[in-house]
Amino acid sequence: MSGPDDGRYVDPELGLLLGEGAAQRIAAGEAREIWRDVAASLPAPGEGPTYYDRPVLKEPVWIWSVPVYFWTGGTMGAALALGGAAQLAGAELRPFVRRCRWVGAVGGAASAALLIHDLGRPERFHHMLRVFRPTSPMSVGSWVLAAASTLAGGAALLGRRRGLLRGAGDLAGLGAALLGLPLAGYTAVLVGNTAVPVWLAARRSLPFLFIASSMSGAASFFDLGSLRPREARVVRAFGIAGKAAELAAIAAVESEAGRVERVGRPLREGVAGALWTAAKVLTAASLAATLLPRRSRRAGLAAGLLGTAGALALRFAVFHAGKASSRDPRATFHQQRLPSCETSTP
Amino acid sequence: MIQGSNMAECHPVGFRWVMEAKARGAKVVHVDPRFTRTSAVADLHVPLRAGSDIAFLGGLVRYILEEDRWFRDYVVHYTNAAALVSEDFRDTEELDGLFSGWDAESGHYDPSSWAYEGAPASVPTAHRETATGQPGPERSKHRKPSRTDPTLQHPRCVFQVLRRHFARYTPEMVEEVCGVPRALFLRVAETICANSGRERTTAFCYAVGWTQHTIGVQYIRTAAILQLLLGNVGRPGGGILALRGHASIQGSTDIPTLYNLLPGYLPMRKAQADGGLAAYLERNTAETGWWHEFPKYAVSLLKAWFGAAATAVNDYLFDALPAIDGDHSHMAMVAAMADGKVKGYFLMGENPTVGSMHGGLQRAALRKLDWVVVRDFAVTESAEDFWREAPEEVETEVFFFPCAAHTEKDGTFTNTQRLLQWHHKAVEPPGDCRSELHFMLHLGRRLKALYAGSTDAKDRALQALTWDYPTVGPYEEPDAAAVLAEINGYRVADGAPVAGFGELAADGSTACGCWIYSGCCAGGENGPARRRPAGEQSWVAPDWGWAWPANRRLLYNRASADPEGRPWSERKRYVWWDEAAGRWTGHDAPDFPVDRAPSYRPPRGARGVAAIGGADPFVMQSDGRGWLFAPNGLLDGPLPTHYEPQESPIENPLYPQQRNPARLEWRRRDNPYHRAAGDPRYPYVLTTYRLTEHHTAGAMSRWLSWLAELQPELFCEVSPELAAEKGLAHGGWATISTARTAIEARVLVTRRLPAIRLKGGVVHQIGLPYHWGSKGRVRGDAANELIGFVADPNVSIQESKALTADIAPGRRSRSA
Amino acid sequence: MAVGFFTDTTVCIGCKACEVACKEWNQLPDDGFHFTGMSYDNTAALGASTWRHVSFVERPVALSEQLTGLGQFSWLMMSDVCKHCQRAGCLEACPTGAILRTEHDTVYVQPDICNGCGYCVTACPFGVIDRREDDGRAWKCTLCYDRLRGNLTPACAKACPTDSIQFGELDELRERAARRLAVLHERGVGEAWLYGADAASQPGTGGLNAFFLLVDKPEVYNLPPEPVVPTHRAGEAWGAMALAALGMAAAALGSVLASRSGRG
Amino acid sequence: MAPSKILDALSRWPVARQLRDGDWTALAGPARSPRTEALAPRTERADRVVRSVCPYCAVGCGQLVYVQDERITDIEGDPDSPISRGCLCPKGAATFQLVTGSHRVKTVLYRGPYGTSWETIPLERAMDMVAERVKAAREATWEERRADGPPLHRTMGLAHLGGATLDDEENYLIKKLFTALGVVQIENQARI
Repeated sequence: MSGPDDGRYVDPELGLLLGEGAAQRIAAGEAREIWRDVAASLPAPGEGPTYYDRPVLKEPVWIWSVPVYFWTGGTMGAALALGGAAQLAGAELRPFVRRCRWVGAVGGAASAALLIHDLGRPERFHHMLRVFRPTSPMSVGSWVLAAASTLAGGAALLGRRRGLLRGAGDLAGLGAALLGLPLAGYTAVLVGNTAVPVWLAARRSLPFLFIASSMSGAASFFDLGSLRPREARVVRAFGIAGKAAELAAIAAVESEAGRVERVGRPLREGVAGALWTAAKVLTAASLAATLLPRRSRRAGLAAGLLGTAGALALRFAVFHAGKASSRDPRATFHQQRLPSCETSTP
Repeated sequence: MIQGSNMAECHPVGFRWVMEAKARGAKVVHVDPRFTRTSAVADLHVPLRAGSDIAFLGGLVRYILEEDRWFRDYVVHYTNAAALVSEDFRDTEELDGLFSGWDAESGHYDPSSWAYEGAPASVPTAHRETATGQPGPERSKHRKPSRTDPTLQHPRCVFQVLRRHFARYTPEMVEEVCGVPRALFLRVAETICANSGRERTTAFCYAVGWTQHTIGVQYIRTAAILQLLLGNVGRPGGGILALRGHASIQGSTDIPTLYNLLPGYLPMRKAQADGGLAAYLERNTAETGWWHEFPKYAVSLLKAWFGAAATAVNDYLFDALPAIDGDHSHMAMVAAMADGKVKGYFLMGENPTVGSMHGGLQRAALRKLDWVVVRDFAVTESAEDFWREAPEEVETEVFFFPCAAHTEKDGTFTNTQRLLQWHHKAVEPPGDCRSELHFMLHLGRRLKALYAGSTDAKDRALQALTWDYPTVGPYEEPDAAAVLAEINGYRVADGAPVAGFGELAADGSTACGCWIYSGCCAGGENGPARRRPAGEQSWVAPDWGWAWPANRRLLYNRASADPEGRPWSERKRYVWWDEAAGRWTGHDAPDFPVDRAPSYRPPRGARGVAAIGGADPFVMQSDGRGWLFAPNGLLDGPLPTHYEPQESPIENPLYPQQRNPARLEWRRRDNPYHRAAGDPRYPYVLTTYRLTEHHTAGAMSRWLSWLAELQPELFCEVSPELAAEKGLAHGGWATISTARTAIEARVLVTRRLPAIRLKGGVVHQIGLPYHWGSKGRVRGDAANELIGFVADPNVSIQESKALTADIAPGRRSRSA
Repeated sequence: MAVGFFTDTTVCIGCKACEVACKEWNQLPDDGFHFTGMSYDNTAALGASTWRHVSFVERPVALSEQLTGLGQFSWLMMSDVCKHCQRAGCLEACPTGAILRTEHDTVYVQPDICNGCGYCVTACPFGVIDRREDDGRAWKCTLCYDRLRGNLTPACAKACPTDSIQFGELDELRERAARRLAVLHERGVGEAWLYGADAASQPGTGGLNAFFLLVDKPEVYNLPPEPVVPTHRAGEAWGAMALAALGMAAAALGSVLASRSGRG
Repeated sequence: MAPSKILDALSRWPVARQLRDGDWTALAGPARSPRTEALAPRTERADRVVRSVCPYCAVGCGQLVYVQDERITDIEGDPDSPISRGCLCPKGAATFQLVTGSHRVKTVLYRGPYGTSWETIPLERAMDMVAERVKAAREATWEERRADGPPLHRTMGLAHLGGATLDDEENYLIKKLFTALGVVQIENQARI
């Protein structure tokens, strides 16, 4: 426990470390540097007071795998929903249904891997299903993801069977499809359910954005493969709806977040701003490619690539906007100082 | 009133009670050059120029006298206001800032003209009493003045002398000297006057912000005059509290590891005035007052040290004691070391190259030694820096002994209120770590063995020394309780502990290691170890630890009652005369002969304690009175006078005499001073201080990550004005230089260190905490490198709270 | 029994005894040795290893009850800590049940359960709880849950020399705070006010078990002016999601149906 | 795994507890782990508690030192002290690190003349070396009388400077032994 370089510097021969924080692991080398730069002596004037312009919130600790999961989870969710719908259409779309189920199954596995990779203590991933806590979108989401992946997997495996097993498979497929709906959108609720100003501000429009982007993502994913004509028609329609909705949702998010200048800022500036614009352009381009009258294989591929890139860029944009927003104390202060929520506070 | 102290930062838990008082309506006034964490919660904060406190306090004295706000009954009966001073006395008013008796040749005062009328001259009992080189009476001739004037009208009575002396300390003068606006000054004056008298009291708290000056003792004297005039001494909620900085620094003064004292404030043997024990006792035994008891304490000490070998016939081996013949205090000692006069040096838990003054000279001195012993937790700057630079040139041998922590040994600390508290051993010390008690005992055993066969007279004391302390535990640790028992004192016949100094005798029948501690083990009980919970006893808490003398918590507490022995007021009831029982009683042990009626008047020619009247509370004084005017005891004047610090950017606005004439200087090439006021080389005032997060030289705090992270780097505090003037960047580096050397520090620009506006212009001040050094988990330059050897004449304490410096952006060039 | 802290910043002397007592009792590591230039605050913020943090504010405004030669100036100090909110963002966000509400009505992170998902970090409107990267788990003030189990006062409150940090039963603390506030207003310190003392004054959190007496805007101390526990508004988000999901379902069915009419 | 075992494991699964207790939020009870249930202050496991006094400033705050397996596990304020009522300042609160810190040196170190580094030497030998050097210095610098007559009976070749965290008993032995040796240059932080 104790040692020469653990930040407690206690000689084990002389003292015992038994406190609640004694088990806190410290990387070798010097203790974590929380603050390097020298601040101004007095709080900076203008735009209201802050504490030496220090952030009031802690920056989200999530890494790249989380926004990637937003995409995989969304894509599989939309794919499962589409597969469920296709299931109702009868034999013609049967291969497409199986394809959707496999996307769900593989996507589920990938999603789980991405999430576990982000954990501070990956070996404790199973604690995610330790309790069911409805107040926590992450808890709800974990159960949904687990169930959806399992059903999708089962449905995929039973996809070619006949008789009873096939029935079971279809049932699982429908279940997965139903779970696919929240799976595609709960991640928006998850980020909206935080203290991060830009996410909090956009909590009503973000679900629309994420689900629309999931549709677009799924459609674009299928665009990458080769499709039978009818399958292509399904995917095209689904994609057009998704991409159009996504563009609309983007505008909605901007207006919702933009109500407080400081809060909307990350969507206009820096890395997040750039990604946000990229997402818009890519999605629009993908939509255009899809709408091209003469549907060529190459156009389909282009639409798929643009759409996928757009969906990914969007998730990363939202992710980084949150990080930037949490670093800006004034975003929090201004958001809470809206006339609407003025109270006794001086 | 807190001045010369940053109590909230340096004594946070002591400050708990200040905040408690504030919650109950007390006003907290903080007078300090800086706006500190103490100022932050004070009702009134008064920034003043570092080194100008006497002018400020003098202004308050004048205000109280001129506005007639003094406590008449108290002043007339309990102070020497009515005493008539010798006709030969001349004040600074008449002699341009000097008192009568100044000898420019020797650079000393002859204090004989300061005596009471009719009282013979005596050399000061201050620590350099032998500096004048003249043998003579010390306390022996102290006695009451032959004439007094209770109407306080006589031109030569102390009260009138006082009034004349402070006449020029007007609010305008305060503004000119201290830079304190008249209105703010008057606010302070009104506040303390309004909170003094029968119903209320004002307390003064000070620390090294007052002592570390070339006129430090007189700072405290001024406060004493103020408190006596307001009737705030010897009463609950009053007094002048020295906030001392180390766990047992009071103990190391009471049981002095100081060159000029023997335990219990008995003077050391003096070479010039030698004449054996008889002469020593004669000189130090006061005719009247408590010091008449002197022989009992001196002889009992000799018995404690030399045991059976000490007999009346051989003067209890008094002649075996070494004699002093001048100033051998810290700086004198280090100067002698630097001159190659010292061979061996013991540093026990002390780190002078960081904690003392002028690190450069300290290191030079260490390089001249044959050997040095350092005892501490870890290797200190003092143990290494002086040879690390050029090992091949430094012959000095260095022994580093790891010490035991307070949790690894039994023993007593004496805290700042004279309270002895026993700390119990919790665990055995690790490895070769040992207590100083262990080190001294076993070093003594070895030396006794080395000298066993000697017949040389010089070795007699060592051979006779009682040293057979019992040891305990696997490491033969001496039993601290046995040492404490010797300090308490015992009857030689049966070794039974004495109940207190009252039982000590001058005939060799008792032994006592320190008379003021006598009684701490009365009845064999370890008084300092007493721990009755606060909740289970009175607010005075007499059953927690043991306070010297006689477990008395408030000194001179007879003054808490009026001359007739009745409490001045119900609110301030503390100790009073119980007519029925015919004795003094109250919340505390009365600091007075317990059965002496207030009406008692000593017969003519009464001697010793019998000469103390029933209404004379200050029993240690020859006249039982509080001294507004000090007829003896001081080397730099009977009254406080404002002098500028050794290094000051301005000229003394009060007198032509710039500095304390009697200050101690070390004029040597390796200790340059910056003299001329207005010399552009060092235009700013520098002051040094502590932070809550660190402890003195840092050896006990810079290794501790939990403290080091709170104040990781040395910084200097400067005002925005000075930062702009010199182009200092907040958070950047600055180099601060004095006549001695230069150091570097990070810049903290803050309004908390204001530029002081005087009539002459603006004086900028630079603030530096002094906790850093080259060792530890966090390191940095040591502020004390900048400070020179120069001291107050009475106590030889250096001046580190006000000196001149320059500051420039950027890091220093020279290597550490 | 609900317990908490009442931190009266008007008597804080910024000694940081609370910071050290907390690190000593909980045996937390240092956060590195860095001169920040933020007055006397060199630990900068609450974090995974700093569960008490004293902020220092040098402001060009005088305190009502204080007169200083510096004129318009005062130095504010505040010992910050986890608020143990009545509606706690971290608690409601935690998916593993590592964070829970104790029998003392405090919010506690179980170090043996936390898997470091990091969701609580984003959910705390006060920026208190944090994940220590080299440890992988989220940490914050436990309100000395272990000491409470032994009827001991939390380390910080016990050490505090001036009783700026007061520990006790919540209702009793609120009364004390109200009395103190009245005294200050009486003395003319009109700027004094209570932050998060109850649900009425801070509906967003339902009130704080660790509340404060301040003399300036919350922003000055780096406190959010109107903190709201995120789940307060989760309903809106879930609703929006349901609507969007239905839209997707419709789109899916629609595209499938439409595809039938299309020509091969 | 036997079915009973599986059932047992299942029943310990917090979700199962949720269903059993009908707790749909899982914000408290069911989420508790066995470790949490067993949580208690470490001071309850101490073998002994020792009363001490803070070694930093002169206020003299009371401290309680908790010892377990002959090692210190905690040092905090003593609530019984009328001086401190259980409070400590940051330094006092850090005492645990002061006395148990890895910075503490546990062996005697010696640096010889012109030496460039420290070497470890045994305590007993070091004590002997110091005693011999004290004697040598004393012999070489003894002053019996001053040129103009007065007796000095001392050595100016030895000096001592003590810190002010030494116990009274330690100061007493320092003053007693050094004075008996004729050392007068005995000084202390008390003057600084």
